[in-house]
Amino acid sequence: MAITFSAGVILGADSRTTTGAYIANRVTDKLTQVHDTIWCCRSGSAADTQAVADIVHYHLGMYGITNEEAPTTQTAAALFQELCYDNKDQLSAGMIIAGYDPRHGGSVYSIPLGGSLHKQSYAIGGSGSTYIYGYCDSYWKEGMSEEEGIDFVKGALREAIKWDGSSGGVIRLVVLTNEGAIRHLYLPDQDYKGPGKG
Amino acid sequence: MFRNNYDNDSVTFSPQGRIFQVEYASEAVKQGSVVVGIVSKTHTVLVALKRNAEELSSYQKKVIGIDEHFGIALAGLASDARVLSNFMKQQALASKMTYGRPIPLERIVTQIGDRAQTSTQVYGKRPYGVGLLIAGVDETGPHLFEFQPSGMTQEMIACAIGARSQMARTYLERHLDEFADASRDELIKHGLLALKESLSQDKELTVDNASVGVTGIAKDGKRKVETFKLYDGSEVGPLLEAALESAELAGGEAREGESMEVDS
Amino acid sequence: MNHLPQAWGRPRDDVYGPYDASYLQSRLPQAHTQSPIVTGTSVLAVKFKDGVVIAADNLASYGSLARFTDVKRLRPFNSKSIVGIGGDVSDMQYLDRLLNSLDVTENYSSTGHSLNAKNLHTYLSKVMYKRRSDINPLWNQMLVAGLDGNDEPFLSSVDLLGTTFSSPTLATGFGAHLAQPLLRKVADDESKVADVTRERAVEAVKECMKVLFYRDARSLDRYSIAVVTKEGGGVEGG
Amino acid sequence: MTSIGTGYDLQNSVFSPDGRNFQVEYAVKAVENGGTCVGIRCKDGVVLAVEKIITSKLLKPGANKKIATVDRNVGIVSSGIIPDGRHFVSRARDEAASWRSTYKAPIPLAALAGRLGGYVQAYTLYSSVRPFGVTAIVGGWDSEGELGVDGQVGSGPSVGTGGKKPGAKAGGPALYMIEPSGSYWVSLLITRDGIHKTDKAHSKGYYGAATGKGRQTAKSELEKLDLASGNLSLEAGVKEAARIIYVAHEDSKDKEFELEMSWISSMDGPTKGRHQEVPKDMLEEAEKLAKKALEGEDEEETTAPEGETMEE
Repeated sequence: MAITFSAGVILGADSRTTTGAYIANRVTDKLTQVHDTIWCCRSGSAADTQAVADIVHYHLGMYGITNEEAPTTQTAAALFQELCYDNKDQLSAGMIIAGYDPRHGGSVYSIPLGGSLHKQSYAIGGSGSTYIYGYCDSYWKEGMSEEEGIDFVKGALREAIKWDGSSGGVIRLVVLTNEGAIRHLYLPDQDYKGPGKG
Repeated sequence: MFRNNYDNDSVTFSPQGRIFQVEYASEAVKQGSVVVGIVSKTHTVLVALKRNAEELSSYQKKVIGIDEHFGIALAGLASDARVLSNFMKQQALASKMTYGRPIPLERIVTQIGDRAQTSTQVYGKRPYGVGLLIAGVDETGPHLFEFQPSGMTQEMIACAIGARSQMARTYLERHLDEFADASRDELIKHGLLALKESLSQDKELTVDNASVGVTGIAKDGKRKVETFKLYDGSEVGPLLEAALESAELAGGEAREGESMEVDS
Repeated sequence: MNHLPQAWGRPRDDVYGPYDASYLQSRLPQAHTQSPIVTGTSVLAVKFKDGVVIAADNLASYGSLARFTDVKRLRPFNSKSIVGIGGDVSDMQYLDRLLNSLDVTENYSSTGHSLNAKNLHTYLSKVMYKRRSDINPLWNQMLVAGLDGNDEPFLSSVDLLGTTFSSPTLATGFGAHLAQPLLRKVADDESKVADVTRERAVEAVKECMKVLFYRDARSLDRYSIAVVTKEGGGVEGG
Repeated sequence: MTSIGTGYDLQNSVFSPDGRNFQVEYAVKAVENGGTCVGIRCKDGVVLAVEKIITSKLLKPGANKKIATVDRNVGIVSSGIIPDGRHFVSRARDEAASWRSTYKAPIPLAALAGRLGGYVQAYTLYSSVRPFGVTAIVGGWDSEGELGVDGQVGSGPSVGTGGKKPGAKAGGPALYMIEPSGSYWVSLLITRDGIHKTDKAHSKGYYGAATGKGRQTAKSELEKLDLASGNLSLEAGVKEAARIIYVAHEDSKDKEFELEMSWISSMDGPTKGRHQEVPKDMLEEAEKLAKKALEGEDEEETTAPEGETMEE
């Protein structure tokens, strides 16, 4: 999932990857960087989403070099959308794109299965998301502080992990602001309270 | 053998920044028999002088209807004009097919202009050796365009191209102010008279060598455009008569005047 | 032994019987089987004496999940027409971009040519038919509302097969079953359109949107409504 | 013209022993005879103006536009071989469309100028083509607001996006001039914006640009405007552009001409970020002022010598 807050965006994800009922990886990193302050949350086929993110990562790098200007979140969203839409028959990829740029501030885009593009104030996706629609709708506030934002994301992900068999493991967050990207990690054996930043 | 070193192809500029091959292609237009076009607020006409290679051969086609709402007249290489007119026919049909609308004239003219430009910038191609007048009606009213081998296209009030066309242009410039409000018949008359100016001494306009194409805004409400009508052969007769009659009226006085002067 | 290259590496016929090669030819023409994933439901429209009223709700569903609730499905085109789109949202966005590029090319020259609603509908029907013929349809149903070349109200539909249909009142999706019969009470044939006022048309459409919200399980109570007349068109949220 | 007869000027893509590409220089000659074009980058928009010499009385007045629109926010005007100019515009439109299909947003002016410069330059590289016989002025407005993705739905947070850098500037007016060689920032009147960063993304190109027959006069007039201070408003720019075309026309006074002008303002200005023709009444007003300014100048000139004689 990803949310906008007063100073930018926060991305969050659990860390479970399954093949059927078997947990293939319990410490997966589903938050993928495609440019300095543009990241994405991947859900669906791990292979597909990694491939798509790799391609966008390449294009955004080229964009930054050739235009001598960092790409915006919108540019990234457009590239993701094009790939997901044109190859919808081959792909099983649900992506959330979140980024920060000085011009637009923090933005969140959601690209569900068919390859449509939705601008949102917060976005949730993946198997666990169905269990937290109610939670998110109830507790969502626009323009939250960083601390409130982190609590919201963590709270929502804890619910998803609790009720969804396909979600679990640790909680990873990325906070994107004018200061850059900062990762957070929250472990189940510390009751998702730490170690936090860094 | 060559006039200079810069005129072998259309990808070489002369030191003055000219492209001789394109200029030579314009000469081909001047070899063609004359065609005239005029536009009024409601109508547009094309008038052409047809030539036959020998006494018994048929006359070369000079005016071609492209779509219901427009046609062209050509001066220069007829086979080049055919390539362009086929292209225009395709584009006009494509517009009707995809949008259900007659193709805007400015657009079709731009398209052939762009096509012609390509062959002035690439080695191994030659410029088109034909000039065209494109006349028709669209959403924005009647229009007349001139197309040149360079790819240059211009919207005109009246225009004449081809052999000895300067005389026709002089006529057109002299009567320029009369065209806007001219009726359909008057416009045809002006076209034929302008054409007549460009004839060589031993020639006359006949039903065999004159062609007229007309289109305009339709008078009766429902249909907006008068279908492009080509007058050829015997159909030209009445138009020719009307034009020559009015010319005699005007011309007769002038001649009298001249002889008077001689007498005194 | 068979020396044909086609038989290389295959079991010998004389030992194992003729080789069944049917599976090699089993490739059909490339077909993009797809089905809509994120979808929008009905679009409604009614002609009245000076123009057309058109409406669609703001929901994009993901199966039965009401996934996105702020999706505008009425798309104005050059202030003379409005296209209402139902069906797959990703394809709707593709159409939106297509119309955007069409609008850009149409405005290269400022000499007064512009596509009216009828032209636009013809264009869209060709696009839709081309895509279905490529066995790669755009999974949408559209209503095109606006004015034709004579400034008369124009309303027509296109679907994913390129089928077109025209009527004084039109509705796509669930609305074709629920709303169309109600809308026909306003104007059941072309001759009645002249008697329909703008207010009457707007009221009828709003009433139908309410009925659809009650009875269509993929609908939402927030919708966009637009009126196109000679003076231009405007979309409002509702 | 020492080149003539040496043989190094007969083919494109050939260097002479002293490192010149004559065919490109000859293409420039074609430009130097064209109608004067002027572009001015004002603080809140861009003006383009062109002097159209009337070559025949039979031409339809007011038709035959020479300034073309690319995408919605860019205008191009060029001097030189007119059909070459149309080719250039057509390429610009393709580049803008191609950018849109990839990035789903309008092409930034700097990127467009870069791509067009590359395209024109490619026509100096091969013996199978000739260089473009045009110098084109490309002007436009890069949207200063937030840019969405074409086709996107949804609106994002109702309170607006968080963390926007206060005072962060984006977009604005931009003006470029592309010559037959493909170079597009080398100009006699290039004064780079010293306040902002001078990399490609922050470059807005020229403050003023002029090409065609009257370019020298036009350039010296442009220099008088002190465009670098960023004080000239778009409305005033329109009047200046008209005046400069009239002044530059003085050298070929015997020929009649038509003035064509277009402009692009900011998103909340008169054209809402779009490239449009300057409205008719405004154009006429600007022409009237231009003529008046010229008359004024003439009077000065005629009175001055008289004064001298008086003194004698």
